[in-house]
Amino acid sequence: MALIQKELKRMLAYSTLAQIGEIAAILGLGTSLATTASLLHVTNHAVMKTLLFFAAGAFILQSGRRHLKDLAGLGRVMPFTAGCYALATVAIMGLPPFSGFISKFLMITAAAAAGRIDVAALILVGSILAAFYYLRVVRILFFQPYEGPVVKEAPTSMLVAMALLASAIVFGGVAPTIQIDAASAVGNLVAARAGLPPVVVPDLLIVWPAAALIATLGAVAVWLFGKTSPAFATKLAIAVPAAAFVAVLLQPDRYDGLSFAFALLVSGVGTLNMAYATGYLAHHPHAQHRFYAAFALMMAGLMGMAGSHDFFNFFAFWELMSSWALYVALVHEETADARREAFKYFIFNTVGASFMFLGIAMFGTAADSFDFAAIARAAPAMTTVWAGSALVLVLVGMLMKAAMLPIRIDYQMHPATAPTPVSGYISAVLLKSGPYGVLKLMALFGGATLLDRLGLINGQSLIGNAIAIIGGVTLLYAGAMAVVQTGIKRLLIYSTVCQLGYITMALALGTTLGVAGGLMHFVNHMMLKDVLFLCAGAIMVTSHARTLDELGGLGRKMPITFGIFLFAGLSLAGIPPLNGFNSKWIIYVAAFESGHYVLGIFAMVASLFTLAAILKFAHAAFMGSPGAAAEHAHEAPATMLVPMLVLAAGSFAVGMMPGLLLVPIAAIQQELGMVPIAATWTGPLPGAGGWHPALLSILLLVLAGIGFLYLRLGRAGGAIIRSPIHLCGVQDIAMGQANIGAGNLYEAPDAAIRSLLHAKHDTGYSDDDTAADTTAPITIHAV
Amino acid sequence: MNFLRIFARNLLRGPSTVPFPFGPAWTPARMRGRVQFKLSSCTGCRACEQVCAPGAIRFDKTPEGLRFMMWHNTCVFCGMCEFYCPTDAIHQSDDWHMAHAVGEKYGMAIREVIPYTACTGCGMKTLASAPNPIGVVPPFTPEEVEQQRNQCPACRKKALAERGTPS
Amino acid sequence: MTLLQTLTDSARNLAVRSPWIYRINAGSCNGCDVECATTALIPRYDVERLGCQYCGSPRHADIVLITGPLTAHIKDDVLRVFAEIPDPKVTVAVGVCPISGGIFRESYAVHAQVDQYLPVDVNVPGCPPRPQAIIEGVAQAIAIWRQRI
Amino acid sequence: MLDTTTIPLAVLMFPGGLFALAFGLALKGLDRRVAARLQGRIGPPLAQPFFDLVKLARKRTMVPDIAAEPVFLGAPLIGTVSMLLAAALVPIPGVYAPNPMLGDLLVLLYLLAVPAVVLMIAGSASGSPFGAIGFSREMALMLAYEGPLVLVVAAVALRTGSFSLSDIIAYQQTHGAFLFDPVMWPALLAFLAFYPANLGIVPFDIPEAETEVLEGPLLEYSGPALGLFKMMSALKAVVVLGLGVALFFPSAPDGAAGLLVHLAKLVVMMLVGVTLLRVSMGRMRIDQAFSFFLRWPLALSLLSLAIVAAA
Repeated sequence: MALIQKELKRMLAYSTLAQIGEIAAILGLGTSLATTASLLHVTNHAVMKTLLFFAAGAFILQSGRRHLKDLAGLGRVMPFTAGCYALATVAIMGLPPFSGFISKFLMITAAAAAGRIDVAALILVGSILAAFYYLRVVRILFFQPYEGPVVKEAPTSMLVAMALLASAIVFGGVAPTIQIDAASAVGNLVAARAGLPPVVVPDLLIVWPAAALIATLGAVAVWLFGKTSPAFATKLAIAVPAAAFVAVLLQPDRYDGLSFAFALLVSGVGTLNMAYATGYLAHHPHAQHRFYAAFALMMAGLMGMAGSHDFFNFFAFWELMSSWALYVALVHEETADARREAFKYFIFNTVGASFMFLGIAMFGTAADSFDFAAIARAAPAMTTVWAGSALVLVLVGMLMKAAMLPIRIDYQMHPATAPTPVSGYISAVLLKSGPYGVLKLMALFGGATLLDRLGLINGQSLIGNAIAIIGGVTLLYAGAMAVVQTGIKRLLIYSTVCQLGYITMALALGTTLGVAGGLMHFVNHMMLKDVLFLCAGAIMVTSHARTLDELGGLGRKMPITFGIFLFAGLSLAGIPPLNGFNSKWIIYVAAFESGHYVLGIFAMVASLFTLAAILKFAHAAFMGSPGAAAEHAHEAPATMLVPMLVLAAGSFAVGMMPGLLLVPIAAIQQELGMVPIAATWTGPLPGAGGWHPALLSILLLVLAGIGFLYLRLGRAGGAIIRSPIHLCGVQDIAMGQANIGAGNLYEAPDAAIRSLLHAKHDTGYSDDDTAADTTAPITIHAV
Repeated sequence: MNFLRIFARNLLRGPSTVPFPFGPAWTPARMRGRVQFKLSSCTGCRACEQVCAPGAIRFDKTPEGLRFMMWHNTCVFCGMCEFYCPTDAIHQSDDWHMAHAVGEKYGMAIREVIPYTACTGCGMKTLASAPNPIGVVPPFTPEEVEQQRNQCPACRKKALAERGTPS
Repeated sequence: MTLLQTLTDSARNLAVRSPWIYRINAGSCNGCDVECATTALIPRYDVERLGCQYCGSPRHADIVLITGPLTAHIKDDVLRVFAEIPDPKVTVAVGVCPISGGIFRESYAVHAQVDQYLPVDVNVPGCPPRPQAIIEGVAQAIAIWRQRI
Repeated sequence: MLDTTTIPLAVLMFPGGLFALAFGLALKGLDRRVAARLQGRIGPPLAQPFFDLVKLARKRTMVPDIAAEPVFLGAPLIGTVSMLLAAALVPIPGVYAPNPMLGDLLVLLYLLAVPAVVLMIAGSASGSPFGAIGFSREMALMLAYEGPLVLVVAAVALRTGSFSLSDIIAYQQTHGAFLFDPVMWPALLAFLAFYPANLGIVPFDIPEAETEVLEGPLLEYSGPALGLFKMMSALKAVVVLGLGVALFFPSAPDGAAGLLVHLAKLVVMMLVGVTLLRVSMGRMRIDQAFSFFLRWPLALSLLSLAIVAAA
C-alpha cells in the first residue's frame, strides 16, 4: 500500500503499519529472544518514525506542499531537515551503522533461532519493498533540481528536536549495548513470568578497525568542510584513504593474511582513485564533496569488512559498503539515467544482501555466536540441510555482489552512468568483495567441516564445482557481450564481469594452483581494470562523449593516456610477456590440471573476446581517423595522469617479477590451511611448465633493439615524411566520414553474437539509444 | 578435380614463359610496328597527312623542299597511312622495340625533306614526283611519264593540253 | 670507406632485383591496362621473373606504370596519389596517351603530356604496346632505378 | 637459475633468430616459385623475399599525418620480435628442446596471437579506412579460427596430460605419432583448416586482400616498417608449421639428420597446405570464412575433444 501512496504523510502512515506488522510477527514467536528483539525494535522505530514525521511536518510547514512530486529538490533548499529525513529513512530501512540495523538484525536472528525461516524471509521481503518507497522520497528530495519559490530552513526549535532524535539514532547504532541491556532486562522479566529461560543476546557491537574509523570520520569531515573551504576539503579527501592505508599498515595483527592484503589494496587503490577523482570532478564541480564523502565511506565499509572477525561485523560493513554510501556516489550526476540506474543497482544490492542476511542469521543461531571460529567449530554439529542451505544463501548473496549469475547480467552490473572514478573503483575493488568472501567461506568451511558433507565429485566439493561452472559460464557470456557493446563504460563493465568470472572460477577450483591463479588475477585485474577506467575517464573529460561512435583519433592528442591504455588493455587481454597473461596462464593450467578442461577452454576463448573488446575500444577512441571530438581534445591533467602511471608501473613490475605477488599469496595460502605454491621473489611462475616472464620480456627488449636498427635504415634519406592517408586520390571525403566507428566493426561476429545472445544495442544511456540505431547495417557517421 | 590435372600438366610440361628480356622474342608476321618512310618514292601528295588520325604526320614547306615529319610517340600504329599511300612510300615494319628513355622523346621521329627540283619546262621549283594520270586516253607511255616527272604542275597541264586529251 | 662502399653497392645490387610495380590509370581506355595485366599474370610474359610484383598500395610501389592521357577530371587525384609514393621511384608511361595524348591530343578534356606534371622516366609508345614492349620498358626502368636506389 | 647460457644462443642464432628468419624467407621464396610453376610460369628466384627485404630497407619511410607515430612504427617491431622469440619455443625433435623457462604450449599459443594483434593495431593506427576495415576483418577471422585451435590444443594436452611441448613429443615417441593415431585424426583435420587462416593464405587472407582493401592494414606502411611485416609473416610460417610438426608427427632421428627431416617436413607441409591451396582457391568473403570456421573445423575439433575425453 505504501508503494502506491502519492502523499508524503499517508505513505509514512502506511509504512508505520508495515513496521508494526513486523514487530507483531516477531512477538508472536514467543521465545525470550524474540520478545527482547521486538522491544528493541519498538524503541528504535519510535525514534525513527517521529524524526520522519517531524521532518515531513517541517517540509509541509515551509513549502506548503504535500504530494511527493512537488517536494522535488527540497533537499537543496532545506538541507538540515532533509538531511535528518534521509538519515531516518536509511535507519528505518535497517542499514548500518544506525540503530534500525541492530534491531532488525536481532529480530531476524530471533526468528531464525526459533526455527521460523519463513517469518525471517517475510520480514526481509518486507524490507526490500520498504526500500522502494523510502528511497523514492530521498531521490525526489535530493537529486532533482529545485524550482519554485524561495523556502527558508525550518525554525530553530524544530531543528533542535530533529537534531536530538538524529543523534539518538546514530548513538543507538554505534553503541547499542545500553539499549540492548535495557530491552533484555524487560525481556527477562517477561520470560521469567512465562517460565522461559533468561534471554542471551549475542554481542551486536560493530567493532570499527582503526582504518575504517579514520575513513568514516574523514568522510564526515570532508562533507562538512566541503561547504566551507572546498580546496582544503579536496586535499583532506585525498589524505583520508592515505591515512587509512597507514592505519592498516600499523595494525597487521588486526587482520588475517588475506584480509590484510585486501585492506592494503583497498586503501592503496582508493587513494589513487580519490586523487584522480579530484582532477576528474574539477571540470564540472557540483557537490563533489558529497561524492568524496560517499567514496570515503565506501572504503570504510570495505576495510571494516576486511577487518571483521565475526559474521555480524562482516555483514554490517558489507551492507555499509554496498548500500546508501554507494547510492549517493552513483547518483552524483543527477541525470534521469543516473537516478534510474543507481536505483536499480541499489535494489539489486539490497536483494543480494537480504539473501546473505538470512544465511548469516541461520549460521549465527545454529552456533549461537557469530564468530567465524565458533561457527567453524559448530558446523559439524549442524544438520546438513540447515548448514547447507545457510551456506548456499550466503554464497548466492556474495555471487550476486560479483554479478556472477549468468542471467540478465545487465541488471547485476553497476551502472555506466556513475562518475568514472567511482565506477572504476567499483569494478576494480568493490566487486572483488564477492570472490574475497567466497574464498573466506571456502577456507572456513572447507574440507571436513561442511563442504564435503554436501556431496563430492572426483575429490572436489559439489559447491566448489557449482561456483566454478557458474564462473565459467558467466565469463563466456559476459565476454561475448563485451564484444558487442559500444558504450564506453558499458564495454569495460562487461569485461569486468568477464574477468570476475575468471577469478571466481579459479578460486572455486579449490586446488592450490587455482587459488593462487585466482588471487594473482584478483590483483592484476584490480590494477589493470582501474587503469582502463581512468583512461576512459580522461577521454570523457576531454570529449564529453558517452558512446564510442562519437570519438575517433584521440591518440595523437592524448599520447600518454593512449600508451597506458594500450599497455593495460593488451595485458588484460592476455598477451604473453605482460602480467595479465601470467595470472591467466596459471588459471588455464589449474583448470586443466583439476580436470575442468571445459572451463579451461571457456577461459581461453573468453580471453579472445576481451581482446576483441579492448581493441574495438582502442580503435574507436584513440586510433582511426580523427572524429569531431578530436579537434579540441587535450592530454589529461597531471592529477589524473599520476594515478594511471602508478598503476601502470605497478602492473609492469608485477609482469616482470611475478614473485612480488606469488610470495604473499603463498603466505596467505599457508594461513588458510592449504598447501602453498612454490614461489620465490625472483622465481618463475608456479605449476608444471613454470616459465619466467621476465626472461621473455628481456629477450623481447633485446630483439626489439636489434629490430630497431633495421627500422632506422629507412631514415637514411632524412626525416620521416608525413603525408596524408591514401584515399585513392579522392580529396572531398571529410575526415569524419572516413572513420569506421565502433558501431560497424566486426560485422560478421557481431551479428552472430547478437543473434545468439539476442542482445540489443544499449549503451546504458536511454537518451542515447535513438542516436545509434541498430537497424542500418553499416552507418558511416557523418561529422 | 580437374585443376589437379592442370597442375600436373603444368609441372610436367614446364613453364611456357617466353625468355624475352634474356632471349629473342617471337614477333608475329604482319605485326604493325614502327612506321618507315622511303623518301625516294614519296611524291608529296600529302594523302597520309590527311588520313593520320592522331595527326602524327606533318608536311611543311621549306626552301629546300617539302619536309615530311612523323612522330612515333603520337602514332597509334593504325596503318591507315600505309593503306592510302599511292606510292607505298610509308611502310609499317614489325619492329616493336620502341621503349625509350624520356630524353629521346622527341628523337623518336622521322624528318625527311623531299627536295624541290627545277622544272624542266619553266625552271620553277617543283617536286620530282611521277605524274599519276588517271583516265587519260591513250594512257601515258613510260617515257612520257619519265619526261613529265621533273615538270611543275603548270607545265604538265600544258603538256596534257598539247596531247589533246581532256585532263 | 671502401667497406661501406662495397656494402652499399652489394646492397644496391640485391635491392635492384625486387622492383614492385604499381599501375595508375589516368583515364585510359583500359587497352594499355589489359596489356600491363598480361605482362604480370599470364604465364607467357611472367614479369615476376624480374622480381616484379603487383602491389595494391602506392606506399609499396617502386616502378609506377601510368596509362591514359591524364584527363582533367582525374588530374589532381593522380598528382596526389603520385605524391604518396615513397622515393626512389621510377615512372614508366605506357602507351602513347600519357606520352603525347595519342588520339586525344588536342581534346579540351585532356592534359595531354603527362610529363608536364609528373617526372616520367621511360616511355613505351604503342596503342597498346605489346607486352614484350612493356617488359622492355620495365627493364629499362629497372636500369634507371639501379642508380637511384 | 637453470643453465640460461643456452637461451640467448637459442633465441638469437640457431632455432630462433637468424636461422628461423633465413629458413622462413627461403620457405616463402620456395612457395612463390612452386606456385608460379604450378601456374606454368617460371616464377621469381628462390631468394626473392630476401631481395625484397634489402630493397625495402633502402626506401624512405612514410607515415600518415593522422597516425599515432610511435604505435604505427612500433607495431611491426613488436610483431616480428615476438615471432623471433616464438621460434625459440618450438622444439625440433631430436635436435633442440626448448628451455622450460621460456614457456610451454599455452605461451606459444598466445604468442601466435601477437602478430594478428599487431596487424590489427597497425591497421587502425594508420588511420586509413582501409586499415580499419582490415582490422575489423582480421578480428572477425581470429574470432572464427581461435575456437577450433583452442579445442585442438586442449585435445592434445588432454591426450598427453601436460602442456609442455617436450612432454608431448616424448609421449608421441612412445605411443606413436598422432598422425597415425585414429583418435587424433579429427584434431589433425581441424589443424589443417586452421594454419592457412593463421598464415593469411589466399582463401583466408581477407584482411590483407590486395584488390579489395588495398592490402588493408599494410596500406600505409612503406620501407623498413613494411619489411618488418614481411619478416613477421615469414617467421610466423616457420613457427606455425613447426608447431604442427611438433603436435602431430614429431618422430625424427637425432642430430643433423633430425634437423634435415624436420626441415623436409616443414617444406612438405608448406607445399601441401599453403602453395597448393593458394593456387587452386579464390579468396573467400569474410562472412563466408567466419561461418566456414564455425562449421566443420569446429565440429571436428569438438569431436576430437569428445573422443579424447572418452578414450
